[in-house]
Amino acid sequence: MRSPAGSTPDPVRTVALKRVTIVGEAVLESRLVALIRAAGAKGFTRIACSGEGSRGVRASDWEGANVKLESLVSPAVADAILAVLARDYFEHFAVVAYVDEVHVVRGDKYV
Amino acid sequence: MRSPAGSTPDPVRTVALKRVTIVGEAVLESRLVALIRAAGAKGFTRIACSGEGSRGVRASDWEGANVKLESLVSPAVADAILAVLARDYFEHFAVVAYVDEVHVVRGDKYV
Amino acid sequence: MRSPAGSTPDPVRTVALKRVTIVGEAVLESRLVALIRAAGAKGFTRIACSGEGSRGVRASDWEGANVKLESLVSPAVADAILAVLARDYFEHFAVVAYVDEVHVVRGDKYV
Amino acid sequence: MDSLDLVRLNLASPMVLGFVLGIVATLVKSDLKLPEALHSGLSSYLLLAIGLKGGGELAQAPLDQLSGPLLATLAIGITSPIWCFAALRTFGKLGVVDAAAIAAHYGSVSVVTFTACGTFLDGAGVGYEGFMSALVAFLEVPAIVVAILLARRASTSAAPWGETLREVLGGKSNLLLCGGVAIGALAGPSLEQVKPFFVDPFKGVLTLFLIDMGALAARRLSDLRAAGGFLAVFALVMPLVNGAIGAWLGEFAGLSLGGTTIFATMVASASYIAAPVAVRIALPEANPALYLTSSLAITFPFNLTVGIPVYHAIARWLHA
Amino acid sequence: MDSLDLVRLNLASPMVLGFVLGIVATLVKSDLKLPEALHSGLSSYLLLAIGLKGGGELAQAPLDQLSGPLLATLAIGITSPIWCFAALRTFGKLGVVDAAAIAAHYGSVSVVTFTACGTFLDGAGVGYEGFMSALVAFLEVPAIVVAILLARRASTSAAPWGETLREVLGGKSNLLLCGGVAIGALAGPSLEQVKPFFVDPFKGVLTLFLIDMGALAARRLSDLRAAGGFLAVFALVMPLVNGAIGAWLGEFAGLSLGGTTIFATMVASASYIAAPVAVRIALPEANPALYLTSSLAITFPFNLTVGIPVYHAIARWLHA
Amino acid sequence: MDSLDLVRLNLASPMVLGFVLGIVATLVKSDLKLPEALHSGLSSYLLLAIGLKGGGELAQAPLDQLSGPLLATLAIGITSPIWCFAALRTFGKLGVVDAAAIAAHYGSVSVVTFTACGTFLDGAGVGYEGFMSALVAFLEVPAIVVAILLARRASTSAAPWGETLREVLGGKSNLLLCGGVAIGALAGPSLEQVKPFFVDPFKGVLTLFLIDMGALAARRLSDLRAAGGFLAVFALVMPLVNGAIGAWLGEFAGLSLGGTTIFATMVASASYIAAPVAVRIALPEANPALYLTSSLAITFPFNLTVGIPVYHAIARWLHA
Ligand SMILES: Nc1ncnc2c1ncn2[C@@H]1O[C@H](COP(=O)(O)O)[C@@H](O)[C@H]1O
Ligand SMILES: Nc1ncnc2c1ncn2[C@@H]1O[C@H](COP(=O)(O)O)[C@@H](O)[C@H]1O
Ligand SMILES: Nc1ncnc2c1ncn2[C@@H]1O[C@H](COP(=O)(O)O)[C@@H](O)[C@H]1O
Ligand code: NA
Ligand code: NA
Ligand code: NA
Repeated sequence: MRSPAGSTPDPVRTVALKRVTIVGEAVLESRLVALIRAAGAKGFTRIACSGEGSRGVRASDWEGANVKLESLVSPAVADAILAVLARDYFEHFAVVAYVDEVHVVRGDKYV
Repeated sequence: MRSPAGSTPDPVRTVALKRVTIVGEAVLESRLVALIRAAGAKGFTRIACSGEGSRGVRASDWEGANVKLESLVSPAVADAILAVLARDYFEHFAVVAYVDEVHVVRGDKYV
Repeated sequence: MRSPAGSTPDPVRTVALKRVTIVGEAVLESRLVALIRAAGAKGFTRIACSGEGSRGVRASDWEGANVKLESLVSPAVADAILAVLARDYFEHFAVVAYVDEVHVVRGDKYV
Repeated sequence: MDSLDLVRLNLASPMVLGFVLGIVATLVKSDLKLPEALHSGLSSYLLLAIGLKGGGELAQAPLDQLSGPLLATLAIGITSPIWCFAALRTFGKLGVVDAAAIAAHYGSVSVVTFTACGTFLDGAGVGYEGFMSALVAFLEVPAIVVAILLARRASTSAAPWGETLREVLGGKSNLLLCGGVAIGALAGPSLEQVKPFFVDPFKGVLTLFLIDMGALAARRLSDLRAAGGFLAVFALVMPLVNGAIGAWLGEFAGLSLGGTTIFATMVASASYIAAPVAVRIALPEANPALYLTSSLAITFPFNLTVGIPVYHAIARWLHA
Repeated sequence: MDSLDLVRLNLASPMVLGFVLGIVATLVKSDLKLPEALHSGLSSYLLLAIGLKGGGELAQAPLDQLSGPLLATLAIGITSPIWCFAALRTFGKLGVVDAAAIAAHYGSVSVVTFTACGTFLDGAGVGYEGFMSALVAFLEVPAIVVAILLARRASTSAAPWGETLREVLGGKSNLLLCGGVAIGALAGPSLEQVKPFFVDPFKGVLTLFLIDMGALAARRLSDLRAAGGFLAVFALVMPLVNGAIGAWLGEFAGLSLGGTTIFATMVASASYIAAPVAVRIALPEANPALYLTSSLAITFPFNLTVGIPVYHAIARWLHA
Repeated sequence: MDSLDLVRLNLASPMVLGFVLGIVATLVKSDLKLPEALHSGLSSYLLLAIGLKGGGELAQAPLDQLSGPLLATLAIGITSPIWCFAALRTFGKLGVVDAAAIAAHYGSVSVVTFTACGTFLDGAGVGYEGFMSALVAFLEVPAIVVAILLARRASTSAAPWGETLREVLGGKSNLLLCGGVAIGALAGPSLEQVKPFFVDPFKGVLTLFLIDMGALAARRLSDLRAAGGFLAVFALVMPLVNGAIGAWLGEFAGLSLGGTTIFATMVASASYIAAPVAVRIALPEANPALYLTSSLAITFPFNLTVGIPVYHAIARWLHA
């Protein structure tokens, strides 16, 4: 906020990171957060959401519908998150997970 | 949740899928969901949002602002969703739609 | 909505654009929106969210947690947004920003 | 009390002052808007509370006292969109679809304006028929249906007729209003059990809601230019015309002084809850900047501050 | 009043009518669901209000009057999931985990059904022990724990036992209910200060909440086929069996006519707030379509409309 | 009542017990936090209700009775951040910006602490001047402005002065508080219409809100180590110093025993609604862990439980 208005700042270097996205039942929230942390993620963003899928089952409407977690991580951490998810959650819970690549400002902070 | 803590699970195979994202007026929600379903999507995730664009018109603040729908689908279904959207909604409604690619755990479930 | 049900619409041409995503403290919302606008973005989508990171500080729980802003822009505008962000916000505020590419229906509207 | 006193009384009510606070906040670039979930919850509360009250009184009102006002409500609901439409086409040179969209709003009723009128009368110590709340439920829908019918031949992208009807009748506000009337009418004396929630705090909730409405209306003010001069005039004059007609018709239908005032206010008010949603779906090519700006940013504040005392003055004059 | 009158009285209460409105709205494809934040807020309000009331009365009740009902509550909380489980295994041929999951729901208690019963008795002019609200807090948890214990040997993916207990005891609904009881018991006369918020509007809030519950329950109806015929019968018969046992036990424990009715209703009701969350975590392979559809879409509406007057009739017969 | 009785009375109030429930829930890793939309809605309600009450009484208070307390409020609002700043610099060796940020919080006022004090006095049967609520509106802003002025010469990234002022004056909490005062003062007798919403349920709403505050405060406890030992001492001692000064000044300004108690509590309390937002924008390099932990996690619970009865004891001693 200090710089004189109108001055053009220098271009920014970004780092390519994996973004892991998990959408799951809201009752799982604290467990999924613990999982992400344990796998080595430095942070995450949480968004309330709802949805429909092939199973469509929800534990309870009282605890809310779904939660979407997004975490910027290194490829290795991304693999670790997905592996634990696939092993422990996919069989019995309504969970969707995927990965893509984004270019992050000051990305080295997150790996 | 069964596995002994600390054991390393196997790496996970992912499938490349299209993620179709639609942001539109909240009054359209049920119609957009029907459209996605009709085009062949197996599921979707719904997020409440708001926004500004070039038109900035909203039907009513009473029914909420915007809704964001995300659906993981095959390329063919993605094309079908966008085509119907472009034909029926883009002229008169505040709608934004785009596609990118993500790598989905157990992705074959969604095609 | 006019077309006879069942007719197949023409395939849709999309334009590759940058999607800039900013996650930051909710108190910054109006400032970040102004920044995006000033850098030349034609619109944006706003989503309420929360999260944890390395700093974990929040100005106040009364004004809400975090806000996620997504804007579809040309590569030049994306660079401009990130540069101003890096210069004015990264030092003192809890902000995450990244870019990826998406294929937008009627994408020329947004550049 | 003379008319000026009544205007002053109205302007100094917590509800109108709350509305002004919302406007001021938006003008100083601050934001008093409630979270969306609360706005929606308070709307539901207000609609349901009005319905419950109307239903409870409806069940007790003798049919012969009721039939006149009910017929008057249906008659004005069907006819007023037609003359609004004609005025917009003739004097404003608006296109068919835009004219019909605006007519749907002015033919329907604003629930909050209705409520503010009841509060005004309570403050002024003027009684009115309890079943007026139920008439709101009957005035909301017909005008929207008539106006959409007027536009359909001109619209190239109107939604299918069945879908439109479902949208209008099955809309949240109509369901809550009519559902409330039904519950109120069926519940009988057990309605007393819910009074401490639906009746006592009602005016306070309305005050909070009006702060929010003020913030919303003020945001629409920037669209005024888009709406144009004719529409601004229309949004000020049409309520007066409709209000006068409403007062005359209410008096004719046998309503009391207070009932006539409320009836005039209902007719003069323009919907901004039910109508916009229905019109958006049924007539997507109509420009929302036109119908929302005129009904929400001009007519609503006008009625809230000046209109209601004026309609009361007309009603008094007719009753004298 | 004879039994039919009581059914009629119950069906015409604003709460039950509100529930019906929610169902109707969903059936006509409209949506009266409250925003999630409000649903959660209203739930918290109801739980806390019930707890406060129970705690306040608990503090004043003489221990000898209390001990009987308290023991009865714990006894039925521990035993009823066992016979529910046995019935589901024997007659329904359900798997161990699914049977235990359903037993957890029917052994626990539905807070809203409990509340509706209190409202019913108020309407019918029948008094009851004030500390009944506190018993709800004691009935909620034991059955869930017992049922999970029944399933654990069969489950291949049950959560660790410590985590399960934390989930059940530290769950939001249990904390609010027990926390409310504790505050109510400790606050003494200063509880009067919060009555205008937690007592007076309670039944009105419940009406709003039941509209929402109606919408939720109606959505579950589409799962009825998945649940199957046996479960539909179970969801109608088990409440009657549990209600009769509860009435007998309540009478035996020395409760008044009203208290016996409430106790029977508590036993007959099936949880759909606390139990589903705990079961989802503790027994993830249990099918939610089975336990949620039966408790929320069948048993809850049944108890709300027909069950409560029936349990009252049983209680009257026992008391005569 | 002696002082210990008063502490006991205060600790057993539903509000303080609710706060404890929120803390306990967080400590057992459960979560009683309200949805954000509700937290924000309840805050708005409380601020508006306080403003309305203060404004209504302001309009009736004779000017000569008012001028003393008003001047005292402004005087303490301008001076107290200066001595807080000096203490933090001298004894705590904090940097200019962090010291100023904390001083802004301790110079301003906590609306919830103020309210809890009113509830305490009501419970103890001690009367107080109705216009105290209006003084809150005058105490909130000056300290924040003074503290930011103190820091600006040292800050390298302070926001422009105009923007800072807009942030402080146009902040949601200031607008609701001052807007409420204005509406209350202008509305006159029609304020009665909204009493069942803004006055009667007030203390119950506060109880619900304090559960939420307890959950929030407990989350901050983990930051205590980051804040360090000096700040913990400061957050316990400064309120006592400010409270004593406030009691003396209130007495001097001619307030009653109850009014003096409230005035002392206002001065002793630290803002955690208005100040954090303003400071975050105006002094971004100040560390939020320092100012939020001290004001929200230490000073607020201290005042709520022990501080208020202590300030009352001081006021009684001065009044004797
Ligand atoms: N194809 C999909 N695209 C996007 N989100 C999905 C999809 N399928 C499922 N989901 C999300 O994952 C949740 C659980 O899905 P399911 O386990 O299939 O019931 C749903 O509620 C949606 O939020
Ligand atoms: N350039 C953009 N980037 C991201 N979202 C946009 C953009 N333009 C529009 N939107 C979203 O689409 C909605 C409708 O846009 P419009 O039709 O241009 O008014 C807005 O409310 C935004 O949520
Ligand atoms: N690795 C990450 N992945 C996703 N979101 C993050 C990450 N780190 C931080 N965030 C988001 O950015 C906000 C501020 O982060 P920080 O400045 O590190 O405290 C957090 O509240 C999260 O919403
Ligand atoms: Na009208
Ligand atoms: Na039971
Ligand atoms: Na202070």
